[in-house]
Amino acid sequence: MVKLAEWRGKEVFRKYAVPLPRGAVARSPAEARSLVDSAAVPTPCVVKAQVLAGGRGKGGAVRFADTAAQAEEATRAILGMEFKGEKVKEVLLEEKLPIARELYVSLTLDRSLRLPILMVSAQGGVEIESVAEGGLVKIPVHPFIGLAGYERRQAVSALGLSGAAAKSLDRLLSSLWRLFDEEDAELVEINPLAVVGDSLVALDAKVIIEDDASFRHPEYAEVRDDRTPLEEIAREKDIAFVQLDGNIGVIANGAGLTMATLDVLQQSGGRPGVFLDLGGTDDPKKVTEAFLLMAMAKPKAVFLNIFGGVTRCDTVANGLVAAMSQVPEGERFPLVARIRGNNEAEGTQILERAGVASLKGLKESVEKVVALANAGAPLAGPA
Amino acid sequence: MVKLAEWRGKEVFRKYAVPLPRGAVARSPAEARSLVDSAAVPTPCVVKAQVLAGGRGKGGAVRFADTAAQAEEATRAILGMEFKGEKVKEVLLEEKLPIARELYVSLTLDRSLRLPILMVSAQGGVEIESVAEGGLVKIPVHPFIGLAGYERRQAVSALGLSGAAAKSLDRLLSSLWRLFDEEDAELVEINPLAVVGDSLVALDAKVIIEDDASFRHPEYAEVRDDRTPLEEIAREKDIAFVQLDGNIGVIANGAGLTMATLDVLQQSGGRPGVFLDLGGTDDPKKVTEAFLLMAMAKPKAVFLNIFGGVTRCDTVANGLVAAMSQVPEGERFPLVARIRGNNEAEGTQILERAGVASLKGLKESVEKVVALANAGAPLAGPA
Amino acid sequence: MSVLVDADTRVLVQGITGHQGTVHTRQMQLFGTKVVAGATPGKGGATVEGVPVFDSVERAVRATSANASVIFVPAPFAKDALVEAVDAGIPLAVVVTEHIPFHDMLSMYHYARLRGARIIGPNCPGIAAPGKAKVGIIPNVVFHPGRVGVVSRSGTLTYEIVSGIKEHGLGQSTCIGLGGDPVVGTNFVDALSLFEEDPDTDVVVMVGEIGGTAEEEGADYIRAHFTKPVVAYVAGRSAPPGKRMGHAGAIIARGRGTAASKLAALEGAGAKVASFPYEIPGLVAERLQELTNR
Amino acid sequence: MSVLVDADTRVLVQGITGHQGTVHTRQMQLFGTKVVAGATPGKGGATVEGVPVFDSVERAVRATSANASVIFVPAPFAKDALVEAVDAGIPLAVVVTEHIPFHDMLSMYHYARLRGARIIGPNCPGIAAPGKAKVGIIPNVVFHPGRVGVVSRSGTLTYEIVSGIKEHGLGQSTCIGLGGDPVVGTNFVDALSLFEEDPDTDVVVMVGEIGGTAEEEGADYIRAHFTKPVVAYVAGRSAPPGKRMGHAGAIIARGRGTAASKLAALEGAGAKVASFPYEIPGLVAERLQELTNR
Repeated sequence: MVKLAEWRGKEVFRKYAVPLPRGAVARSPAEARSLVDSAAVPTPCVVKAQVLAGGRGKGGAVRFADTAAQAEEATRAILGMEFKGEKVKEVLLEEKLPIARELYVSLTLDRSLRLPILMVSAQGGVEIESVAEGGLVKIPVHPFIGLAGYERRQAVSALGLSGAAAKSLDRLLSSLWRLFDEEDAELVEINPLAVVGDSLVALDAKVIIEDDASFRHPEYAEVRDDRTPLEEIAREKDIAFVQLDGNIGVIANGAGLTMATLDVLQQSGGRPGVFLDLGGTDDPKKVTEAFLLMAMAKPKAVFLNIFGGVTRCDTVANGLVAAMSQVPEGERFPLVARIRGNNEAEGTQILERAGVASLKGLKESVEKVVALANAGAPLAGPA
Repeated sequence: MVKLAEWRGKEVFRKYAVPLPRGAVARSPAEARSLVDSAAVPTPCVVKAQVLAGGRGKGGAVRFADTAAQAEEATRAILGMEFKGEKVKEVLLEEKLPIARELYVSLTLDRSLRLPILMVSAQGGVEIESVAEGGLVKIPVHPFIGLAGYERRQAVSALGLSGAAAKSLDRLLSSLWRLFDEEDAELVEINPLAVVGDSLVALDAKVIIEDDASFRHPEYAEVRDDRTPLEEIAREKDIAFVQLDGNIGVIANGAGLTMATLDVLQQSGGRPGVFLDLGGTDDPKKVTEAFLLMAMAKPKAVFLNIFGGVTRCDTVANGLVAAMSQVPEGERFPLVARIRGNNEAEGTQILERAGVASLKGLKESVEKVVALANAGAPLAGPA
Repeated sequence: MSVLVDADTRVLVQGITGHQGTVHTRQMQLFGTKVVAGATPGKGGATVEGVPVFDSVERAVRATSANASVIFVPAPFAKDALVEAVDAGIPLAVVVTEHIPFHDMLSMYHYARLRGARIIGPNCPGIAAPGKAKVGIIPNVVFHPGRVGVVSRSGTLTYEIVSGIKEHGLGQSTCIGLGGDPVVGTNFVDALSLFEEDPDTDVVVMVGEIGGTAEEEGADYIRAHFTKPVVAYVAGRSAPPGKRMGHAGAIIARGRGTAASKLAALEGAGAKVASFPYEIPGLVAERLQELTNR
Repeated sequence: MSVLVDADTRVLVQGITGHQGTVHTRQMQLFGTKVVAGATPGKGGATVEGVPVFDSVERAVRATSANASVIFVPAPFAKDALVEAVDAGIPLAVVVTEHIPFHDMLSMYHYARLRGARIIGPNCPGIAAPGKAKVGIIPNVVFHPGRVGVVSRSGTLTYEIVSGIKEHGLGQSTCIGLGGDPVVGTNFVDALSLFEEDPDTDVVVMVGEIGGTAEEEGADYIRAHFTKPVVAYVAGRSAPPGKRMGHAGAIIARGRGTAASKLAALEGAGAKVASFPYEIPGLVAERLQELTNR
């Protein structure tokens, strides 16, 4: 997921001629002041923290300013914040508009229909999950046709618009569809979409570009996301890696097996701390990299659960052994291994030679790793 | 059909980055000379008459020049020509390239498959109709997918290209597909497509834009075509009108009925001179316009054959009577009418009051109009 | 029985509030057709010839269970109207509109196929089954119930021919106007296969014209699969190559689509070919007589 | 019998000359599968593991009558490969490739539907019917012929489970790996309806995971139409919302796609839900016993 910050999403909106308030990004209080002074941002204006988490309004991450001095002050206050764990590095200053109504529109994927879906609601400006089922109108869009004229009319009618505002929405929806399609978006959301006079203006912008389409979109390679630093490293190495709030690391191959292993851990009283899916690999170097990444997450104990299909057990064992020697003394952790399937015997032997026992059963393995983690075993190398 | 002259087609090619020889259009010998003098067109160069008919090479409408003086001379010779009935008003001067092979590619509609079709042949530079069936490879293209990579590879393989030339064709075909699709083309044809070194260059360009898509393409509104002046007027008035080489005009409603009427005329010894399809109309003014247009074609006799379905017979009769008085004395012609169907009685009455008898049978009507035309009846008003 | 439409056909008129839409709604009603709804964006709540108008096809279908649509909307919006009909679950759409770009029609055709719907047309007069229903604009007066199936690429020429059949004392089971465009939703082969299955059709009249190879494919189908007698006529023997003769699809291009080729194919497949349109009723009567004599 | 594949399945490998393609060609052969052709542009005439390689799918199909394809080509070219297979008339395509953009998969899916072809995957291990054929990459060792149908969104977790079934002395009729992407060609409902019709499948094991609502729809289908016992497992009880858990499709988004919702739906539909993967073989054996006791 390439989640774009509001200002970056709005740059994409601009490319597709989606109407926006006048505004600009500031990275310092002084810059904010000069944006207002130079009339690049008209007053009164809104100063918004550029973070990926929602709920900025209630969280004090959105402020208002009537003068350049106030804009400077608001920017200073916001840039100092840490918002839901994210450090605020940029603010977006935008003119404050006279809003008649706040609407909601989004385009995303409906997995069940296997179609993109346009969602609109007359109740914009609130978390869309809080809108009752009847308040949200869903319009599937066929990729072979694109967002059809009659579907746009359906949206206009659901939002109760007419005249110039209806035409404005019609144009905006066409733009949004083109954006969704051409930019390979997972989600394009405008909440709120404001009715200002008889035209529509996108007050917020939420754009998520599909990771897997990045080969078509080098322009998003530099986008910062809400990944942790370790998740960022994992992404570059093409390892599926998710940090959780527990203390046990799991290395497995395949998403389902990794998830199931975490589940069993948790159901057995353990607290999963890292999800690391090796995927299908037959490169011992990748295994080594994954193991070292795991070490950086400082788990109390690690469970390696491999079922060798595409991946061969001896490949994994070799990668593991190579990695063990590279983990710095102070970062070592107890390790429980379970490797089965393709070349199981060879893998088990390699591990045993390196002093790692491979257990057979999932249940006993999990119980052992939970015990190790809970015991706070001395962090002195694999068990 | 909006048939683009070669130079205009190449302008469209340029928009889609189809590789072209360097060149420019000249409308006078002096202009041709200065294009070469200024090196806008490199020498040696080719000077080509900009006409819509084919067979220019054999017809002397393509000449070569090594110097500016020769280019001027060639242009003078060509601009003086009338080529297959078309006055030559422009020439295209282009650099002469060292051609290794001449290929053929086109995109058009396959009516039976209901799909666009890519056609390629290794035997370019000749009339494609003269290429044997096996020498032409046909690749249907699905509009929901566009010209697929594997289809482009199929074309590359059929033309026996490899390496850089293969890549060049691949790119060119992608461009051609986009052009065909986005410009609403009926036909895009490059013949010959030259292999020059290891890249491909479009030596000729044949582009026909679909008339019915003109609401999406105002940019082609000014294109001159191979219509006769009367056909041009008819087009503006939205009347289907085709000039043929006979002397009897036919006004009917509906393409099938008009064609069938011409056929019966010809099968009965008559010579059809004008096909005029009123279409479905209930506006007497349109009938009047059509009638006056017919008069401009100076037929020896006219057969009006109407079956009133959407069109009402009285509407046609009223339009006709209004028109008859407007035809100048010297341009009048004998008229045979047959109007049936919707409001037949009213229509017949209106015509009779104006002195025009409406016959019942198609056979007798046709025999009468053929006799009138063959007799060279005095051109003094409707019979 | 009849083909494609019957007494249970419930017709929606898209573009009912336009002039053509209104006129033909009345004509369809006079034919005895159940015209249950109209659709025109922004005109929901109105009534045309006693027929309720809805803002969208979906609403019209929900309220009236319409199961066929006839489309009169202008060419630039025709694709959208068709997609709306098909998305609302309408299985049969007759597109009367002329001048739809064939690029639009290509997606309309394949999209309808994907959704399991059939298109008749565009640029067509539609379908009529005398005594049952008419979806389109064929004049009511020409019809009489009977056992002759008619399928044609023409409009008025068909009216002339159907009218002649009636005057000859015969009647029609169903008449299908395929439309004069280069790409049509239903072609001769499709129509013939429907008539083949229809127990109430004894003879089929096929009216072709120059352009494309639909008649030749029809001839192939007749030779391989069609068991009923066919009387055929092809318009455009006198048409020059390279000229569009009124219909977008009526053009001899690159040596293909001549009347001669079509006539030869049909004759070769065993169809009785009429040289003049007024010969058709007699040829049909002969075929029917042959069937009786068997 | 089995589902989707059988002893007559003739497999084409698209991307056969790549590392994965070559390795799994050998494995499919060892499983007993008829691997009849490979396709890699520019490598026509080569041979991989004794299998002839063609430049295009069309040529491969013409020469070998292949009727199933397994696609190993890299994500940016996967859509083209699938379209090529479908255009060549291949009715079943297993797409192993991971990381195909879902926008591509949407057109792949609907295009295949239009052409009457079925897709398994993408990002999937494929299908295997022990003793008959394997189209994909599921390890051969885990299988044993039997009467348990397996359908799963996972790869290795399925191997683990299938392996456990084998160790329990039971075997499989067919195992279908649906794939871990948000849009897949064949989902639980599709697979269940195939197993419902298969006389050689007595019990079905359904392995789901977080993300989307395919399990819930499967549960609805089980309640309404499925007559065989189902043992179900859902991975991801411990997964946090908003994070992609390895599979592009394994994400709890906007409160939808939780394990709890899926488990409740399956339990409500009468499926036996396993809390731990290692409980599955026992639950399957119980179901089979119940069937015997009937």
